[in-house]
Amino acid sequence: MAYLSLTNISKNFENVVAVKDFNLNIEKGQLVSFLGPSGCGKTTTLRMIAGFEIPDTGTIFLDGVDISNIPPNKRDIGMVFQAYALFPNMNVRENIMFGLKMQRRPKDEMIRRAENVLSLIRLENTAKRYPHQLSGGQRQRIALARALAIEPRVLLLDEPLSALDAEVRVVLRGEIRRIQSDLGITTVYVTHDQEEALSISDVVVVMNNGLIEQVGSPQEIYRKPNTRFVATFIGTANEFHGFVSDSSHVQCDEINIYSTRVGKLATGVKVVLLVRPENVEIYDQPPGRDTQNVFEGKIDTITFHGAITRLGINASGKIITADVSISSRAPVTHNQHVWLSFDPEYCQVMAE
Amino acid sequence: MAYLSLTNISKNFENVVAVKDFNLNIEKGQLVSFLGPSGCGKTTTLRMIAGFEIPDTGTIFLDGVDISNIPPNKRDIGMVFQAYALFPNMNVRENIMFGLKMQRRPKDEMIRRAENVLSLIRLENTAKRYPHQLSGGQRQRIALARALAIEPRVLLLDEPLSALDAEVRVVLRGEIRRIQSDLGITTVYVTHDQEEALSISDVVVVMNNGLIEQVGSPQEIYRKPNTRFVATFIGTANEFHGFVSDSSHVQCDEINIYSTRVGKLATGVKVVLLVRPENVEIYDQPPGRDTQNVFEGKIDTITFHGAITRLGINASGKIITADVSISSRAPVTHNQHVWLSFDPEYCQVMAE
Amino acid sequence: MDISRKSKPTASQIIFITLFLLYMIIPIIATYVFSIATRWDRSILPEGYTLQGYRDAMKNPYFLITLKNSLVLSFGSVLVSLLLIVPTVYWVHLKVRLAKPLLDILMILPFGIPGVVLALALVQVYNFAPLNRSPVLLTSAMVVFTMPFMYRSVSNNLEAIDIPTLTEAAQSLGANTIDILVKVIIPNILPGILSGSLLVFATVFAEFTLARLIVGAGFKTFPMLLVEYTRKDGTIAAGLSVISFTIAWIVSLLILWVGGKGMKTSQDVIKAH
Amino acid sequence: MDISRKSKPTASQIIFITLFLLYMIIPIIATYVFSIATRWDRSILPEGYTLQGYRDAMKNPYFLITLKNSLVLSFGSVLVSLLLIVPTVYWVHLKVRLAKPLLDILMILPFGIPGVVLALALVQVYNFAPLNRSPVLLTSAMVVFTMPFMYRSVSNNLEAIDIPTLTEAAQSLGANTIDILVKVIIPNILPGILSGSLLVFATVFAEFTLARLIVGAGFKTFPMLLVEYTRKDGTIAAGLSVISFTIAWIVSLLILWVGGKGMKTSQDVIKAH
Repeated sequence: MAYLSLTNISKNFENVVAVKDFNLNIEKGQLVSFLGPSGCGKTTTLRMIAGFEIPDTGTIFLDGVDISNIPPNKRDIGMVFQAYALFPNMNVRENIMFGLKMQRRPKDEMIRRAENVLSLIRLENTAKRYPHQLSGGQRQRIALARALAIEPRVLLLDEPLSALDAEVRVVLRGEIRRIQSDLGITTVYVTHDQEEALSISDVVVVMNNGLIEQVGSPQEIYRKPNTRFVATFIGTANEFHGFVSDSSHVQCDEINIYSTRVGKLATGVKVVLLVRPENVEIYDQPPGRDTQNVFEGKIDTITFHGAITRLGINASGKIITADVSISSRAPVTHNQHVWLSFDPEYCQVMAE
Repeated sequence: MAYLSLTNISKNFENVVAVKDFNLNIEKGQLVSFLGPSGCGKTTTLRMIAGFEIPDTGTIFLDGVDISNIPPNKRDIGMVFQAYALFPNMNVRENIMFGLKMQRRPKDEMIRRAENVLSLIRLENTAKRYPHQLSGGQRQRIALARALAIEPRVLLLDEPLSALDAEVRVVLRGEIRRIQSDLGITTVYVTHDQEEALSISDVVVVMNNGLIEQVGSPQEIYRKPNTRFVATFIGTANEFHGFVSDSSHVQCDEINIYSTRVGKLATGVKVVLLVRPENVEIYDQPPGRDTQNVFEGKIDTITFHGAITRLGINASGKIITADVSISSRAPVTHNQHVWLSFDPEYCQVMAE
Repeated sequence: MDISRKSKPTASQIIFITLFLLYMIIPIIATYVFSIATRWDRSILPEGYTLQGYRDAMKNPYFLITLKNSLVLSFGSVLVSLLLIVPTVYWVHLKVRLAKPLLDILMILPFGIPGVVLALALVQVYNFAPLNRSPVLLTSAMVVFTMPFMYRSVSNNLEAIDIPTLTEAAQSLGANTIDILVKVIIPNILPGILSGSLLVFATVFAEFTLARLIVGAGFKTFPMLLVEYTRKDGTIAAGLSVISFTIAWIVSLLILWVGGKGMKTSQDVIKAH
Repeated sequence: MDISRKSKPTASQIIFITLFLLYMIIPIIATYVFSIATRWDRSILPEGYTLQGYRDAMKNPYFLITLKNSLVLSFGSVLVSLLLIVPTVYWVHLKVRLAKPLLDILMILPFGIPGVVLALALVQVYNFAPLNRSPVLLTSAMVVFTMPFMYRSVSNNLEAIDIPTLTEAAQSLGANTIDILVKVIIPNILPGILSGSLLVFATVFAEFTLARLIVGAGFKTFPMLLVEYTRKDGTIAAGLSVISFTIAWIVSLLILWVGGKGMKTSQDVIKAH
């Protein structure tokens, strides 16, 4: 059995469905992200694991024991909140020692442990400071240290980086991942930021409207989205609407696109075909005959993003987005006539 | 002469240098970004163009006329603020018509113009709403429309997207660029977000400590940074510290790196050599003999970012960051033995 | 042991709150009832109802005089307070932000000045004509006494509105100083000005100690008349109370209404931060 | 025409502010001086200084009695106010957020109740033993009268601290309800509790109207003694004023100090939003 297991969890708030029939197994030491737009139920699920909400139906097992009816202060679960939730009346060391004090640990052990977690987050010199004297990033690290100090069985993080600046966010997510890996602590991470979820997780759980849309590794989620919601919520995608014309082709308006991902969809089914910008190849000459899915177009917009340049290509009225990397030698110019192709393997097809 | 020209501008606040000897020419219709960390002087410079601050020295010419001593309400310059600065007591239409009312334009012209700018920002249906009824993104669009309604000679934007969510930010910066291009309005855009500056600008002015570090197109700034500050503030870079060993080589610790960018730096000069992660090539077999700057290493960390995967490679103790794109077929695994190379053309060298 | 956000209030808490509300409201309701009761000392409910108390109250020649005096005093205090406080606060907010903490401290002091002490000090210091024991002196005292209310209202409103940025936005759109003041600043701090004015009005209208100690019988106010009647006729006093309370009540409702409007328009700027 | 942030204040504005400060402060200083002046009606400065006024004041047997009465009344009101308001506000904040606007409205009402009316209503309604004209009744009146101060202080403090999240954070760290209250909630709303208590204390200590109308001579308070002396001996009255004012002043300073501390610790949570 998995270390943390949620079975058939449902939760309504005054007749509004927050979470519906949620099933998930989390292995020991994994970092699992709940990813979705606000209101998708990810935070409610996390709060049920923490014990702040009671599921209407279903059971939560931790290490083989049903914890559904254990109050939050007996669950041995560490939690990090978006708003830091440091105790303003205590200094950093007192904040970190709070959980240990509740467990009535011996004084010297508390002090040693506080020093350990402070060095883990590299903030040894802040022990005597008060929360209001720290930056947002520092506060969130202290909150992490405080949660880790009690050596919880599971660490829960509820949008821990949302209140921080972009730069701090990137640095801190790297640190969270490093510490989590080093300690091997089972972690559930809630976020609405797909980049964050992809870069930090072992497993991503994409949620929408209280339901799980897909569970998988970041690579699976990104490369093989099961649903249109997953495909468009994560990353960017060109969308083509049409219908299945045979077991490996989709007819979209005038054009017929070859895809190896039609799967078991029946001929005639209305579908949407998705191609990510980085899977659109650009040529300044017509490509060879063995290249599939070749279309002509004219460069409409050029946006420089550093390592990549994003092109908007007008192909018979439809704007197709393509990303070209800095190493592609051919310079592009506005209104340039170009050819583009989609690799059939990267043309995701899903029923509308 | 350029359309907007700043010559020898300096400004101190109580003995603190805010801007020092700032010289810049902006052509008509260009979008120029001032990019730098907070406190670099970018906003002060913008405020001097607007007339909210008076330069201690130097002159500002607009369309050939010295505007340094013209009060802000006579400069004919549109301004968009980070905090929106919509008038809370007026509805959207009244906000937009405020500037036209100040110019005592005929009523029907005001109404027509308000409708025009509202359709420009695609918010025709909000005319009667009050600012507090709109989302942040909508408010900032209204602020843009209000600034554009008076057909200013120059449009100034002071971190217009900082208060908005990541998603809205990306959409709105595209719209700002589209509207700016369509109207051909000379624009100065202040931001601390390098991605924003790169993606939106004709010209980027990188500032630090009140001084201009570099002026150039986004591509120039990104690919050929003049200073170490520019190279590290914009994008990510691997840094190697060493000294020039001959006209095309830099000796860094044990390794000797071939670079075509040593330029006129004398042999023996202490330098830093910078290579961006996307310019580090990865091989699972030793590459051919004609490949330059080849090193061996072991994959230490793998972070998935969607279109690219970021690798941390341990090359004899030093962690080198490399980005591999999704289309590179070879899957990578933890602790894998790999070879990496830097293209000599992308090895930036600058004196320390 | 659960203090989660969703749990229902317990019965004891409901009882507690109910008693608490009754404790506050019963005397007020009783005053209303008493003012129209014929006799109410022998039974739980009054024996009959009449408006005689009100008729008698209004017959007193002092009724209109004291009402007028109190209104003049209240409006006068509001006016002086506005002229003193609004420009000062606006100026501090726009130009000398550093002076704001100092002003915050100064403006809490009137809370610490006992009305009795203030009245005595003023009577002693300004005991020369034409100030001595004059309505002017009383007005000054009232202004000082109610200053914190006006200051807080205006200052909080200015705080909520980002005045410097709005000023610059208006300037960039071609507005001159007068346009900015009339079309941007004043409309946006109007809720603060109004709610401050109403608080000052209500407080001054109800104030008894200062009026009695500073001017005494020379300039009788409505609360003074009311106190006089408490010794003479309970029903008439109750009637006067009802009138006084109704005026105060209307003013309070206006404060809430204006405050609510102010809140709404300020949200725009508050959310932006 | 320039209203930019950096321009210097003009001379007229400086004069304006200075006059304004003098107007507020002179009477207070004068009271201090008057309390130790031998004679001060024939010259600009007093002719000599003496502490005789204080000695005389303290000789009055009522001095200690009224001081004690006022202190008992003030502490009593603070205690009742705390017991009534703090649990209610905490409960509303944590569990029934929807009731908060209602409570906000209820809590502005005492501003709209004239002291005179309240006193009259209470005397009329609770005119049976043991309540009638008792210190208990006076305390109730004081509590109602000063309720907005306590409510605002505690409520603002609770508003600034994210109580539900702090509660959850403490729970996740293994704390039970008592630990949470004692170690997390109370320490963090202490500034609000203290500043509310001090405001109530200062107001009750200085209140004259309610005390005089509700209990009268039966339970003489310090302000009543003060008013009595204004008719008899100006210097002694000034001495009592100084004592009263000094107590109020100390309380005010405490309010500011406590308020400042509260601000600082609340910043943490405020900045997080």
